[in-house]
Amino acid sequence: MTDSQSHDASPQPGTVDMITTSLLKNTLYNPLRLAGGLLIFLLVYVAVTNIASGNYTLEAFVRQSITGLAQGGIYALIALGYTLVYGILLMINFAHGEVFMAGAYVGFFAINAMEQSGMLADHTFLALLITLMVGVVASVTIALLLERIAYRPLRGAPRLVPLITAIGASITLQQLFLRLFGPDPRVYPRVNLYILPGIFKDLECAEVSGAQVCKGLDLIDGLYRVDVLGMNLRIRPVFFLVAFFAIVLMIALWFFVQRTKTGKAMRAVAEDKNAAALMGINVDRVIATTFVLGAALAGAGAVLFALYNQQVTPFMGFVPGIKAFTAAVLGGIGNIPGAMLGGFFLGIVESTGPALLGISSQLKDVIAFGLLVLILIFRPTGIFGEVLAEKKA
Amino acid sequence: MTLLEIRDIHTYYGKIHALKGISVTVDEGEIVTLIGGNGAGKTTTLNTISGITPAAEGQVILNGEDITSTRPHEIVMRGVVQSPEGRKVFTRLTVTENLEMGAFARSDVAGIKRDMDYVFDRFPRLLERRTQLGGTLSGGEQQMLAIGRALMGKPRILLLDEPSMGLAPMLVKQIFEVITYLNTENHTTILLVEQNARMALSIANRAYVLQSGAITHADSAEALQHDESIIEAYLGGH
Amino acid sequence: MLRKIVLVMGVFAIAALGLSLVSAQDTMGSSVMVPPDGEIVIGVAAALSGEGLAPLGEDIVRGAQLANITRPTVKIGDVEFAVTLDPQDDTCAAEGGQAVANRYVSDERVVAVVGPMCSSACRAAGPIFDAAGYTSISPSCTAPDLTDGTFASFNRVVPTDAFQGVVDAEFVFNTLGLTRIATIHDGSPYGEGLVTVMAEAFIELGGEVVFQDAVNVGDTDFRALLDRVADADPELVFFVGFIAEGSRLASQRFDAGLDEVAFMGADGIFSPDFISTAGDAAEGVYVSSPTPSSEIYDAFVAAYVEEFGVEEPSGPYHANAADAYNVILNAIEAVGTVDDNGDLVIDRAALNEAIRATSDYEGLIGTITCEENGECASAAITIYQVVDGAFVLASETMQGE
Amino acid sequence: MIHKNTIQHSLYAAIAILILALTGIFGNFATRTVIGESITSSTVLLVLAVGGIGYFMANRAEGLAAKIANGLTGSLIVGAGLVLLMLLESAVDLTFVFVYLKRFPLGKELLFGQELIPGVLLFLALAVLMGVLAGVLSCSSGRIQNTLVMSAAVMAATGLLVNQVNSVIALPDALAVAVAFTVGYVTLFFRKTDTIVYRIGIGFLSGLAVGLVLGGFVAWGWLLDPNDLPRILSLAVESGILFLVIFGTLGAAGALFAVAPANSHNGALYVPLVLVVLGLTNGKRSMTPEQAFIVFVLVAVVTWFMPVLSQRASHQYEQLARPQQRGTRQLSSIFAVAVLLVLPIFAGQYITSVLDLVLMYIIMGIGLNVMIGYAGLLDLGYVAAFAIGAYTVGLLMSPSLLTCGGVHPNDINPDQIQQVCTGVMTFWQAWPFAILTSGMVGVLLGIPVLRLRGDYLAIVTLGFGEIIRLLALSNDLKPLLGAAQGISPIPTPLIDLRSIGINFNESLGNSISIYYLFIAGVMLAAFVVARLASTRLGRAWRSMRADEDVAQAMGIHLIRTKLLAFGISSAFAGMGGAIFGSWLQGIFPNSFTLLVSINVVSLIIIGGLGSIPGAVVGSLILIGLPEVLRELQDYRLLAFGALLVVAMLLKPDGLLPPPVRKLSEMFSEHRAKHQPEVSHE
Repeated sequence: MTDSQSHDASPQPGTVDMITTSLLKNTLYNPLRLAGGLLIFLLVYVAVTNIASGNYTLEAFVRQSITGLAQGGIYALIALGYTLVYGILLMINFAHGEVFMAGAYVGFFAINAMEQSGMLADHTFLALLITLMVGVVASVTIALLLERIAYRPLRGAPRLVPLITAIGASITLQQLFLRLFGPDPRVYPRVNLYILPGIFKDLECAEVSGAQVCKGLDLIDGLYRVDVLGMNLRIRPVFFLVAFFAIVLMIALWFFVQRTKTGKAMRAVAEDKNAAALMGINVDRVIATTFVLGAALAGAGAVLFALYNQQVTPFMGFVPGIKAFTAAVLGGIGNIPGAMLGGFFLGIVESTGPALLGISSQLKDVIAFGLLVLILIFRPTGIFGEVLAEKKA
Repeated sequence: MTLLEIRDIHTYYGKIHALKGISVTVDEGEIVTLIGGNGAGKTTTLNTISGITPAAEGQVILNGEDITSTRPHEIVMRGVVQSPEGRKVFTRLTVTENLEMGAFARSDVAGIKRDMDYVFDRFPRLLERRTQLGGTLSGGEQQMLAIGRALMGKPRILLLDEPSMGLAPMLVKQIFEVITYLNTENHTTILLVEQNARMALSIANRAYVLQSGAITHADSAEALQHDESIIEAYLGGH
Repeated sequence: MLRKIVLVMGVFAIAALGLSLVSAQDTMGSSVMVPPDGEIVIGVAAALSGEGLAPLGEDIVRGAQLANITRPTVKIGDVEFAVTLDPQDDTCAAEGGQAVANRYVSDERVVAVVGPMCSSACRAAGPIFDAAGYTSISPSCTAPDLTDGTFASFNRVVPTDAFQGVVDAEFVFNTLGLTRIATIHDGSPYGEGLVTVMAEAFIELGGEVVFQDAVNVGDTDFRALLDRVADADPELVFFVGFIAEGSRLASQRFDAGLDEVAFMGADGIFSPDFISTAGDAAEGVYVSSPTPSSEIYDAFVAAYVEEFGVEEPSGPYHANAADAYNVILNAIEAVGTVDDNGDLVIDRAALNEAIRATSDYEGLIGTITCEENGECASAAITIYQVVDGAFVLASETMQGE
Repeated sequence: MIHKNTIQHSLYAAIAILILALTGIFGNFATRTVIGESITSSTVLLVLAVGGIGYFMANRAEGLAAKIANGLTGSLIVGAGLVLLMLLESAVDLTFVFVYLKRFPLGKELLFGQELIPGVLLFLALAVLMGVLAGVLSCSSGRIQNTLVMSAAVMAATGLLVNQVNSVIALPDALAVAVAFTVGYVTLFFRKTDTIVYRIGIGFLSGLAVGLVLGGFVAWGWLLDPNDLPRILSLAVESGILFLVIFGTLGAAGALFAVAPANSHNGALYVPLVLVVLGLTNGKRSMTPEQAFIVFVLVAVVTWFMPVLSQRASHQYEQLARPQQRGTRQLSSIFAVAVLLVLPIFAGQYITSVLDLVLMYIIMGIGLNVMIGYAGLLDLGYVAAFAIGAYTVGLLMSPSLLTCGGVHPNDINPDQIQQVCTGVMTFWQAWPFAILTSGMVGVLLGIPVLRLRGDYLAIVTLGFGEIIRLLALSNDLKPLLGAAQGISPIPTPLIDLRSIGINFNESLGNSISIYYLFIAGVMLAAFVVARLASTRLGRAWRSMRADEDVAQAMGIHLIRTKLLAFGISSAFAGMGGAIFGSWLQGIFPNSFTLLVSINVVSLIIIGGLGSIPGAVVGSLILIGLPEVLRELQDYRLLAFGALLVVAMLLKPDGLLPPPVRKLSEMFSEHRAKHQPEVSHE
C-alpha cells in the first residue's frame, strides 16, 4: 500500500513545519513571488498594449475562447480521470492519454462499420450513441487491463516504480495501436445530426419539391455564422456540446463520489487503504472502479473529440494527456470540480494566449506550462487544491 | 467453543521477521488481551488475522475454517472486524459516512439503521457531530467513532488495537466500559491489544504476553495480574 | 602494490596507444573491392518510421527498389556485378542521419548512398561521409545551404528550396494573381527553410506576407491559429510541413472561416494519404512538388503501382530516388575497374567526381547535369491542385536554368 | 496432471501472441534472416512463442509425463490460436483494420508455403513437436538446459547481429587472441596461491611464447599470405615488439582471470569466445548454417564447463590473502578499462557511435541520479539542461549573436566573419561554459519548484523541458537560436598540443575519437558523483529524500541542498549535451524531445536508482540494444515500452541496485507503517 499514512503524520503546528514555512517565506518566496508578480505584470502589460493598439479585439477573444472551450472540455474529461486515479493511488497514470486514444480508435471502427452499412445515415443519433458506448467500453477495457497487469502488482512499490510502469504502458499502447492499425490517421466520417427543427427554423433549409423544408440545427458538423453584440462569430454547436458534456459528466461524477456507497468507499480508500479494507471494502474493486470511471470519461471525450476533429492517430493521446494532467494540477489534483475548471481554463488560455500576447502559436504550450509554474508559485496546491497536495513524495 | 485460532504464525516485513511462531486461541464470548511492549508484534498479530499482512507460515482458523490467505474484506464479511490502531478514522468523511463505511459489507438497510441508532445511543457525542468531518473530531471522539464504526460491521469477533492510546484517563475508563458492555450485553467476542496492560487485564478473561514476536506468557488474566515478572515488566511495578 | 599497478597500467597504456596508432594508419579504404561473386551494396537512407514520415521514406526506398529491379547489375567491361540495396531508417532527424551514416561508413562494402531523406539528417551525415570518403546522392534534402561547398560528399537530385520557394512564390503571385499570403510551417528545418525562401521571394515580387506562424508537430487543434490567420485576411495560406499537420490545417480552416482562402502546400504533403486524410477539405489545395510530368515518368509510376500493389506512390520522391540510383550506377560504370583477380575496384574519390561530372543524363525528373557543388537536379517544379480527390496539374512544369 | 493454471495462462499468452501476430510481426520479421536463408527472426519468434510458452508451462509440473503434458498444452493452445487466426485471415479480409497484415499476411509466413489445410496441419504438428521438446528439455538437468538455451540464444543473437557487427575482427586475429588468452589461463590453472606478480609474470611469459611462435609463423609466411594479414597479426611483421607486448598481456590476462571471483572470471572467459564468434562471421551479411553450428558448439562447450571452471577460479581466489585479492580485483578492472579503451578501434564507426550514445546517456544517467536517486526529486524535464548545454556550445563555438558582438552573422560579410566574430571559442573553452550554464539554469529552474514535491515537481519539470524545446524551436527567438534550422555547423573538438611543444593536432571529428571524450566524461561524472555521495552533501540529500522535515530539523539547509542537487545534476546533462552538439556538428531543436528525459529516467530506474553501475547497465539495455537492433526498428519502441513495464514488475529495484539500501527501503514510509510498534513512542 502506498504511504497514505504520511499526511496523518504531518508535523505538529509550531514545530518544524512552522520553521520551514517561515524560513521559506523570509528567504526566498517573497523575492520569488515578486519575480512572479513582475512576470504577470509584464504579461498583462503586453496583453493590454496589444489590445490598446487594436491588434487584438474582443471579437477575436470570444472566437478563440469558443474554440478553447471545446478543447478545454476534452482536457477536462481526461483530467477527471487523472484526478480520480491520483486521488486514490497518488500515482500519475501516464497512460491515461492512451486510454483516451483507444476509445477514439475503437469508436472509429464502430462508426465506420455503421457508415458502411448505412446505419449512420438512417439512425444518426442511435449510431452516435453506439459509437460513444463502444468508445467508452474500449477505454474501460484498456484501463482495466492496465490496472490489472501493470499497476496492481506494484501497489506496494515505491512511488517512482508505478510511474515508470505507466510511462512504459503509455509507450506500449501507443506503439501497439500504431503497429495494429497503422500510422496513417483514420478519419471519422462527417456526421450531420439535426436537432430541433422547430426552433431553428431558418437553418439548413432546402427546397424539397417546391416546399421549404428545414432540418434544424446540425449539432455535430454544423457551422453557423452568428452576429452577437456586433461580433461576427462562427459557431460550431459541437463545441458547446463538448463543453456541456464535460460539465454534465463532471457533476454526475461528483454526485457519484459524494453520494453513493461506492463513491464514499472511494474516498475512504483514497484516505487509507488498510483502514478501508478493515471496513470490509474490497480495495481492489474500488480502485478498479476508479479506473473504470476515469476511462469511461476519457472514452466519451475521445469519441466527441474525434467527431469534430475527424482524425484519429495512435499519437493523439499523448499531448492531450500531458495537458490534461497539467489541467488537473492547475485545478488542484484530487479535486473533481477543480480538474474540470482547470481543463477549461487551460483550453481557453492556450487558445487565446498566443494572439493576446502577440507571440507565435508554437509557444502555446509554453503559456500552458508557464501558467502552471506561476500558479504553483502562488498557490502550490492548485487553484482549488486542498491538503492532498501537501502529501510527500 | 473456539471461535478464532491462530496456529504458529510467522509474518515478515520484507526481511524483518516480525512474528516468530505465534499461537493464540479465542473462545466464543471471551475477552482475550494481547499485551507487550513496543515492537512486540501485537499489531502485526491483529493485521495478520485481518489479512492485511498475510502470514508466511501458519494458519488462521475462524470457526473451523482456514482464513489464512483470505483477503481482508472477505475476512470482515465473516465477522472479524478490526478497529485499527491510531483509530484511522476517515478524516474527510463525515461521522455518519464513517459509520456507513463500517457497515460497508452489509446490505440489510434496516439492520444498519438500527445499529447506527445504537451507536449514536451509546455515544451521544457522535450524534451531535454527525455531519462533521472525521478529521475535526477530538481524539476521544475519534476513538468512539472508531469503535462505533467497528460495531457497524456487526462483528462476531472484534479486534481492538490500542483503544486507549493517547486518551485522557476519564475517556480511557469510558472506552473500557463500552468494551465490557459489548462483551457482556452484545456477546461480542473481543481480542484486545493494549499497552495499558493493567486496564486490559482488569477486563479480560485471558491474556497473552508478546515479546519480540513470540509469546512469552499465556494464562488467565487473573493469574497474569499477579505474576511478578509481568508486574515488573508491564504493569509498572507495584 | 601501487607501483606494480602503475607499471601494469603503463604497459596497457603503451599497448592501447600502439594499437590505436597502428589502426589509425589503416583507416577506411579509399576504394571498394567487390569480389567476382559479390554484390555492389548501395545504401538507401530514408525515414521509415514516424507519423506522416514513413510513407515518404517508403516511397524513396520503393523508388530505389524499382530502379534496382529494372537495372539490377553493373557491367564493367564484360563482367557483370549484381547490385543490392541496404535501406536504413534515418528517422528524418540529425541523430538518425548520423547513426545511418556511421553505419554505412563502417560497412566497407557500401559503395554509395541514396539519401538521407531530410535536410537535418543530410547535414549530420555530411561530415561522416566526407571523412570516410563516401559519396551520397540525396533524393529529397532541399535545404539551400547543403550545397554551399561544406560537404564534398553531398550531392542531390532534387531542386533546392531556394528554387522551389521562388517557383511557389511566382505561381501564387503571377499565375493565381494573389498578393496577400499567410505562411505556416511545422517547425522542421525543411518547413521553416522553404517557408522563409518563399516568403522572401513573394515580398520581392511585390506581394505581402500578412501573417507568419508555425505549428507544433503532434498538436491536434489548430483552430486558434487559423483564427489568427483569418484575422489577417490573407488570400492564400502557404503551409510547409508533412501530411499529419497539413491535413489537420486543411480541414480545420473552414472552422475559422477561411473557406474562400486558397490553401497551398509543398512536397511534404504531396501524397495520396493527404487527400484521404483531409477528405473533402483537400479539394482545391495546391501542392508544389519536384515530381515531374513526362511519359517516361508515367511509365515508371505504372511500374511502381504494379510492383508494390498500391494505388499511387506514397510520396513525391520515388523518381528522384530512382534517378539517384541510376546516377550512382552510371558513375560506377565510368570509374569501376576489374583487377587481375576479377575483383571490381571502385575508387571512392573518383566515384564522387564521376557523379559530379554527370551531364545530360535523361532521368525521370528531367535532364540531370551535376554542378561542382553537387547540385544535380534538373530544376523542375510542378504545381498540382486537388480536384475531385486527385492531384491534377495546375501549372506547366517550371524549369530552372 | 495438467497444472490448474496451465490452460488459463496459456490462453493469456496466446492472446498476447495473437495481438502481436495481428501487427504483422511474423511477416515483418521474416524479412530478416538469422541463419542461412531459411531461418529468420520470424522463425526465432515462433519458436520463442510456441516452444517458449510450452517450456514455461512444462516447468511448473513435476515428472516427465506431466511436463510433456503441460508443455504440449501450452504449445498447442498458442499454436491453435495462430491457426485460428490464419483461418480467419483466409476467410475474412482483416486488412482494413490491421493494415500491416496487408503487407505481411500471417499465412504467407506460417504455412511454410503450403496450401491452407496441409499448412495448418504441418504447423500444428510443429507445435506438438515443440511442446514435447519443451517438456523433455524442462525435464533435463539444469546444466543441460543452461547450455542448450545459452548456445541457442547466442547463436540466434549472432545471426541477428551479424550484419551490424561486421568487420570487427578477422578470424585469424580472433583465434590468435583466444589462444594466447587460453594458454595464459591454462598455465596457471593448476597452481593455487601464487602471488599476483608471479602469476602475471608466468602468464605474460606464456603469452609471449605463443606470440613468438605465432609471430614466427606469420613472419615467415607459414600461416597466412603476408600481403593479406589481418590487423593484429600484421603487427608481427610491422612492429614485432608491440606484437609481443600484446600477446604477453593477453597471456597475463588469462592468468589473472584464472583466479578471480566468479563474475569477472566468467565475463573474461566469454570475451575470447565472443571474439572468435565475431571472427567467424566477419565480413558476412548473414550467417551460414555451418557457421551457426560452429557457434552453437563453441558456446555449448564453454557454457558446459563454465560452472566447473568458475567454481575452481573463485575457490582459488578465496584462498588468496586479502591484499592479494584486492590486487586481483584492481588488476581486473584495469584490464576491463583497457578493453574499453581499445574497443572502438575494433568495433568500427557504427558500433562505436552506438557506444557513444550509450556513454552520453550514462553521463546523463549518473547526473540525474543525483536528483532522483540521491535527493529523491523526480525530474521529467532533464532534457532542458541537456539542450542548454548543447546550445551553449553551439552558440559559443560558431558565429552567432553571442560571439559576434550582438550582430547577426548573416548580416556580416562572410569575409569579415573572422574579424567580427572574435568571441568564437574552441570546444575546450566553451565546454566549461556549457556545464556552468546548464548548472546555473538548473538552479534557476529549481527555485520556483523548491516547495513542490513528488508529482507536482515531475509535471512542472516536464513542462520546463517542453518550454526549453519550444523556445528553441520558436520563430520568436530565431535570430539567437536559429529556430527550426538550429545551429550548424559546429566544429568538432580539436586537440592541439603544438603550443606546448608536442606535435599533435587531432580533431575529434568522428565517432571513434569522440568516444574517448565521452569516456572521460563518464569517468569524471562517476568520480564526482561517487565522491559527492559520500560527503556531507550526499548524506544531506539522502536524509532530505527520507524526510524533508526531519532533515531540516537536523540542521540541513534544505534550499541550498536542493538547489545544489538541481545544479549538479543539470551540469552533467550540460556536459553531455555539449559533447553531443559538437559530435553531431549541429544542433536541431527536434533532438530535445520528452523522450530524452523519459529515456534517462527509465534507464536509471531500470539499472537501479542511486547506482552508477546501474546507469551503465540501464543505458546499455535501453539505448544500446534498440540502436543495434535498428533492423527491427518497427518494433523498437514497442519493445522499449514493454521492457519498462516488465522490468518494473519483475525487478522494481532495478537490475543493479546500490548495494546497501535498496530502493524499496529508501522510500520506506510504507514499510514503517506496518510496524507501528516500532515507530510510535
